[in-house]
Amino acid sequence: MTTTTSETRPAAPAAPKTQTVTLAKALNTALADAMAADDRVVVFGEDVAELGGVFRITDGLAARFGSERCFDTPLAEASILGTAIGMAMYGFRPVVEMQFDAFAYPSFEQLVSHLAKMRNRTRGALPMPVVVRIPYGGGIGGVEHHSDSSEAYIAHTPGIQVVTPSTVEDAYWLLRSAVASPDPVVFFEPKRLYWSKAAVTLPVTTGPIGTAAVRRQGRDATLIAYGQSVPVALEAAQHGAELGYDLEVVDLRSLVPFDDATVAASVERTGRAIVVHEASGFAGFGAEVAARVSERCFYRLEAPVLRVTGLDLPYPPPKMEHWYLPSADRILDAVERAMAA
Amino acid sequence: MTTTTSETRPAAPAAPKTQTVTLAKALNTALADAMAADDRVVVFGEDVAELGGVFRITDGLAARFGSERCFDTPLAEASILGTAIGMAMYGFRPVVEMQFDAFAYPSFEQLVSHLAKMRNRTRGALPMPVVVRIPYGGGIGGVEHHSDSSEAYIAHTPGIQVVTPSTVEDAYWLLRSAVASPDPVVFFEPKRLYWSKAAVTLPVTTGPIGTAAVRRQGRDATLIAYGQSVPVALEAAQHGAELGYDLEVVDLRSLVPFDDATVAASVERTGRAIVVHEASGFAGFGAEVAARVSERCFYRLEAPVLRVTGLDLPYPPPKMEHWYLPSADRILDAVERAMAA
Amino acid sequence: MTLLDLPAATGRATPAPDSSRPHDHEYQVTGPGPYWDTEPLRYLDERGAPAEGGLRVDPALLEPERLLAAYRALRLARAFDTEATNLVMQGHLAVYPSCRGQEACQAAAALALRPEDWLLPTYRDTAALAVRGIDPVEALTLLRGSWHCGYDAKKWRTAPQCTPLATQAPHAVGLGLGAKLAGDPVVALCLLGDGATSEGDFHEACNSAAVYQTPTVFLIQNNQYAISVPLHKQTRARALSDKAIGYGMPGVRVDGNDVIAVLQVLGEAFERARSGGGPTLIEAVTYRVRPHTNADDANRYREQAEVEAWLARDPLDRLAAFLRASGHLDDSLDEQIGRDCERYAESMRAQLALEPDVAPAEMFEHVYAVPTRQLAEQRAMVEAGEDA
Amino acid sequence: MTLLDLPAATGRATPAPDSSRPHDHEYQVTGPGPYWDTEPLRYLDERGAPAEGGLRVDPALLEPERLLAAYRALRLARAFDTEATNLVMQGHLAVYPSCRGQEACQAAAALALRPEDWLLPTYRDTAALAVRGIDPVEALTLLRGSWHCGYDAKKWRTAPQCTPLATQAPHAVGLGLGAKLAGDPVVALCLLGDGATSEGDFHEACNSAAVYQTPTVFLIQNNQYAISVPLHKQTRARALSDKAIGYGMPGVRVDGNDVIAVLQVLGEAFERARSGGGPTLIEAVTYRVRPHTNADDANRYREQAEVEAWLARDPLDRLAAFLRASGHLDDSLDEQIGRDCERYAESMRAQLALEPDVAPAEMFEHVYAVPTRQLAEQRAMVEAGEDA
Ligand SMILES: Cc1ncc(C[n+]2csc(CCOP(=O)(O)OP(=O)(O)O)c2C)c(N)n1
Ligand SMILES: Cc1ncc(C[n+]2csc(CCOP(=O)(O)OP(=O)(O)O)c2C)c(N)n1
Ligand SMILES: [Mg+2]
Ligand SMILES: [Mg+2]
Repeated sequence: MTTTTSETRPAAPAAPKTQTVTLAKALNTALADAMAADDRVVVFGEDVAELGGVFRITDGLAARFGSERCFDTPLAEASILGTAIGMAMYGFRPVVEMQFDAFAYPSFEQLVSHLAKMRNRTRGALPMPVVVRIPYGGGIGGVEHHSDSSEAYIAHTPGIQVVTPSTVEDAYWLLRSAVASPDPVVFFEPKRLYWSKAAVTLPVTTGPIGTAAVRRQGRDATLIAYGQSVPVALEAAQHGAELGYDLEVVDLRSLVPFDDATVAASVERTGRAIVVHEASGFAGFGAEVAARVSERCFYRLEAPVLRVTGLDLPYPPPKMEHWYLPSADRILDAVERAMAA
Repeated sequence: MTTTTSETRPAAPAAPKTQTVTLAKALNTALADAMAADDRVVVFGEDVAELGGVFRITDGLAARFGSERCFDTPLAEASILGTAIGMAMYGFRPVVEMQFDAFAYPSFEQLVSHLAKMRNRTRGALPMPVVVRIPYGGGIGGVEHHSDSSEAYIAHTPGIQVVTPSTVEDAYWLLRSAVASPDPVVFFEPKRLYWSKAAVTLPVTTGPIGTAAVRRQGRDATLIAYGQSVPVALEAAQHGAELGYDLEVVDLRSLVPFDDATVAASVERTGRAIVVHEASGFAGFGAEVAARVSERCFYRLEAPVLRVTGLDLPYPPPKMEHWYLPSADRILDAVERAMAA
Repeated sequence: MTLLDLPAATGRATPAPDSSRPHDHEYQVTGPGPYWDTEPLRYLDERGAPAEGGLRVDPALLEPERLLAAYRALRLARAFDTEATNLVMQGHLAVYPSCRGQEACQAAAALALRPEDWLLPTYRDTAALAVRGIDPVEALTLLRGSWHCGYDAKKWRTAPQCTPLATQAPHAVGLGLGAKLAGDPVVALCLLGDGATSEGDFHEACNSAAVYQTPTVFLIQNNQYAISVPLHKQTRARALSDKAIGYGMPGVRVDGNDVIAVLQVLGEAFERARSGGGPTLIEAVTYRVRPHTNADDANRYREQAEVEAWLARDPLDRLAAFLRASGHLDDSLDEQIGRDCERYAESMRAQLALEPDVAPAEMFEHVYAVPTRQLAEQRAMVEAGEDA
Repeated sequence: MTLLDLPAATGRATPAPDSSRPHDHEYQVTGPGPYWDTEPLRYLDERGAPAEGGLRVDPALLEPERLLAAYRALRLARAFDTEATNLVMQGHLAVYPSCRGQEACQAAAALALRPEDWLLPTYRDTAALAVRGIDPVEALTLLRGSWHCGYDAKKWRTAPQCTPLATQAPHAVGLGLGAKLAGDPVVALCLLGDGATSEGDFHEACNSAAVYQTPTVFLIQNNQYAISVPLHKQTRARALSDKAIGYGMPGVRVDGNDVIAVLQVLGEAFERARSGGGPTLIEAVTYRVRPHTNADDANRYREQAEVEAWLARDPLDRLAAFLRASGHLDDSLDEQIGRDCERYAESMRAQLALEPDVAPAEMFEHVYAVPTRQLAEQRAMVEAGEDA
């Protein structure tokens, strides 16, 4: 097998042409480009080959790269991830798909006890360049177990990187970066945004894993969000402007490593912070963000850091999810409270 | 089958006699008393019957209550928890043991997708009075996977109660309360404290699930801890007194439900808070505590809420764990920083 | 250290083994082979005539009343499935995984149960719920998206339909163990798909059920696909029922489109379970005629010809042919059943076309027996937002 | 709805079934039965003589050099295990799970491997690491508590010893699949205990290996116990090797105290794997002579008489008897090997009695390829504390 990419950065972009592409297509292109660039990259999971994945993110990969590079697996998530770990031990760079967020839970032990720890326990002898792609989040009318957000479980596990794009550009580049990373990445795909579009030139380069992005500048308060909560935060910021609030929006993009510099700099500017995510709030990832910001920006904060998140209950059925999800309205309520503080 | 306990409270204590008992013995007695009080209570898990558990917490139960009430299972944690769920559906009140914290991970999907949600999805028709006992934490010289602290994963899962005692008395009463609870409880046992002792009169009653306890009063800062970090916090408070710091120590005892009232009241008194736990800090349970306290006590806090926790790396081997664990020294460093703020 | 170095040879050569002696133990226990090597048990042949050398069946099963009840159940399942398929296309359900082609399994599963037995269905088994007697609106609540489970799970002794594959299997062990410890003659029937047999939970449950000897019956509806993944990518076993061997429990492979055969093997398994004989693994060989759900495009992974071949083995046609040949069914009765089905479907249509009532309170009410303070606050917040 | 009501019977009665016709398909494939029904394959009998009707063995295996190499490996494994047991009692190891009685499996596993093959050991397989040639101090690093894995896992093509049961099994599938896709003639050998076969990961891995036809060999050391739980509480299968049937792969049951037989079946499995024949499941029937670890009290759950019976089948004694009878071993060679073993143990003792060097830096260095800023800060904090 030959290697055409370096360990830490994907191959440089080539042959650009601007097109309107969906986030799903950007992910699909990223996988294809990564497979073309490095023949150690293999893609497998449930229904990824013949069907192209239930969301079609792997569409065409088996046809183009053959059934040894992209294949369907038996229905067994622990073994999907465990097989990826073994292939990485052998020198491959596996990208596996978990069909829905809740269906990654059977692989939890493999993730926590092996994927996260293998480099460490072998003193670097067996690195784990594995990407675990997980469509997550709600708002798509999915029944039970199809709308979970499990990033907090993963982000608490040292040794894993956790990434989630909110834009078409980041979808492409973060996935390329994840595949090129020498360390495991859990790549959370905001499934409600799969069909969001942008005019982009692929391949496109954005920031490296570990950096947040300021999506909108503002002076009154910082909305800190990630994944499919970013467009909701931007919507809130837009409505907020009509109400006279000048809101900044930070897209974390990378939960691990965490970009303290960008986040703290923003809150130091605005003096107020509101964290937004879909997962239940209690012991959710927003708690870490709120705790960090409260500690680092203690002397600058003019109001407590607030959290606008999913409720502390099992993800509700489709007809009720609008009550559960953080909405622009709920964000603006929090903004009002923060501004009144 | 007959029922001799109410749904929500264990049977009233009877026939007291004071003895020096270990925390392990208190747990063992609690199980025996719960089984005697309610014949729907069954205890099962790996090595719990013949051996009495690797920590002997279930010692003597099979002999006393028979092999239908206490039995060894095949080595299969998902199925242990899944079987408990099925038995609860049938009307039993199972208490299962996971041998070590990391070996509960295979049951994660059963816990998140069923145990936590069954009452909710069936609108109360199938409640889950199940107790999952998990010895957790380090400092016992255990090799890889024998010293994990996974409370953050569980506490983020709505529908579960999370409890962890630090005293012999609470070990007894919280376990009785957990078995009597109509809802599932993950009962984290501080394994380093199994052999800690107190002179107690069993049965003993302490606070209900959902209440924290102030273990030491002080005016300068509040140390918020749970499980085996409580004695470390108390040790720090004692050394702190020599250095002139008057430290309060709150034992959370119940992570879910969370006792905001006791915690906030303490920090309102002291104006400073330091959260202590063994699990990795990043997105750990301390983040939730810090975020809540920072929000609720915003105007009273004189220093940022600090966290003294395990490091953000896989639990190290025995010869290195002293560097990883929060120590009285590291707590006092944080106290100094908080006092200087 | 020289310990692992080869020492100089000492002594004489070992006598050559007697290579003419055959292995006493043939240890390739089962060679890999195509799945369809083993003919499943059947009572009816593919055209509905009694199969040659077919399964011996309990005479009671062949009483006209029982046969017609089975036929009505098949028709009900078909009517239910057809209407639900219409409803999802009209947007009245969030999603619908059709059981078309699998009605013999759906009907037999429900008919084999006594009221006190437990059923553990999957998302694909809504028709079995209907045959069990559950109101179709309640049965379709999950797929309609108004709550996770619409029926009283305790009253119906029917678990909520399970989506995380194979996770209901250990529950069926626990229910069986509960019944056994309580001394109740109750059986837990766990429905599973072929794909689900690859999951760890399936294995752990079967193994535990066998060790505990619980009254649990595992019925695998092998409909040949797990979404797009055909059986030969799921297992190399000669038959899914062979997996029973590794658990030391009886394993049965039955024609899943022959309702009489399915009823017979289920009946034996239930009887064994009730009389202390422990669990049974049944593989019912059938076919998912429609795509995985309404959202699936089966043309991506299978040929229409394959579907056609299975349509020719339709479970309803087979039983109808048998009933007509034996004189239990004539046009007039068939039409009457058809009218009953039409009324049933109309009622489904009328009720499910309405937008269901939902209120935020429901989300909060059953998270815990007593809501936490934090949940009470969140409920107040959401309800205040609603009022605003 | 009257759909499920019984209709009035129409037409004539169904002809009574022909109850004299036997079932064509006997569907209790395997009845539950006691585990020890099936005699494992063996070459040597329990006293070390060639077993009557025993396993046919590759003549090359019976060359004196090979036999003596196996004997030396057995002695090494025993010496290693004995010394490690001493060391843990003296407090120089954190814990030690002894493989006493299982040395034939330990030795054969290591000897069957080529340098390019992968080994996936458990906590109990430290002696196999030593036989593979790994320095005993490196091999014992996990159990000494100074790091999680002391040897270079990539160089030795040996995974870190695995503690979470059966979780290494899917890795062995991935390694095998990697070798297969790369076109390398490499085999992955996965060691497992009897208890681990109950875990979901074992099932998923075996099933996947069979579907992918990976060059993976699963060697179950059935030492009769999982800590205190005896095999009959672990499974109702007639034999653990029967589980292979459900995966459509070859399954073999071998006498795990007969190193020649274990080498033979491993050799065949490796050969099959290398030549594209896919995975094999081997059950080696043996016995854990000591408690689970030094911390365990085996008197709580088993009788000393049972241990004695197995001591009489000691794998070293059996091979020694065979070698002596065939003239390959005499007192002088045996003593020489004993002296080598003594030197090996002395060296272990000398090195492991020393307190190992540890520094906090090591904890931080390999969490990620490049440490995060947060980790760098934590490292600085810990190192500052050390300097203070
Ligand atoms: C643990 C888990 N993984 C993945 C899925 C996604 N999924 C839903 S149905 C399905 C296929 C199931 O196939 P099978 O068990 O044969 O049942 P069928 O749908 O054919 O009835 C998959 C992969 C799931 N529901 N649960
Ligand atoms: C997933 C998991 N559950 C529980 C344990 C605790 N545990 C360690 S060894 C052991 C028994 C294992 O028995 P077996 O597989 O037969 O191997 P043996 O120890 O006999 O070699 C148990 C239960 C574990 N290590 N991993
Ligand atoms: Mg199927
Ligand atoms: Mg064992």
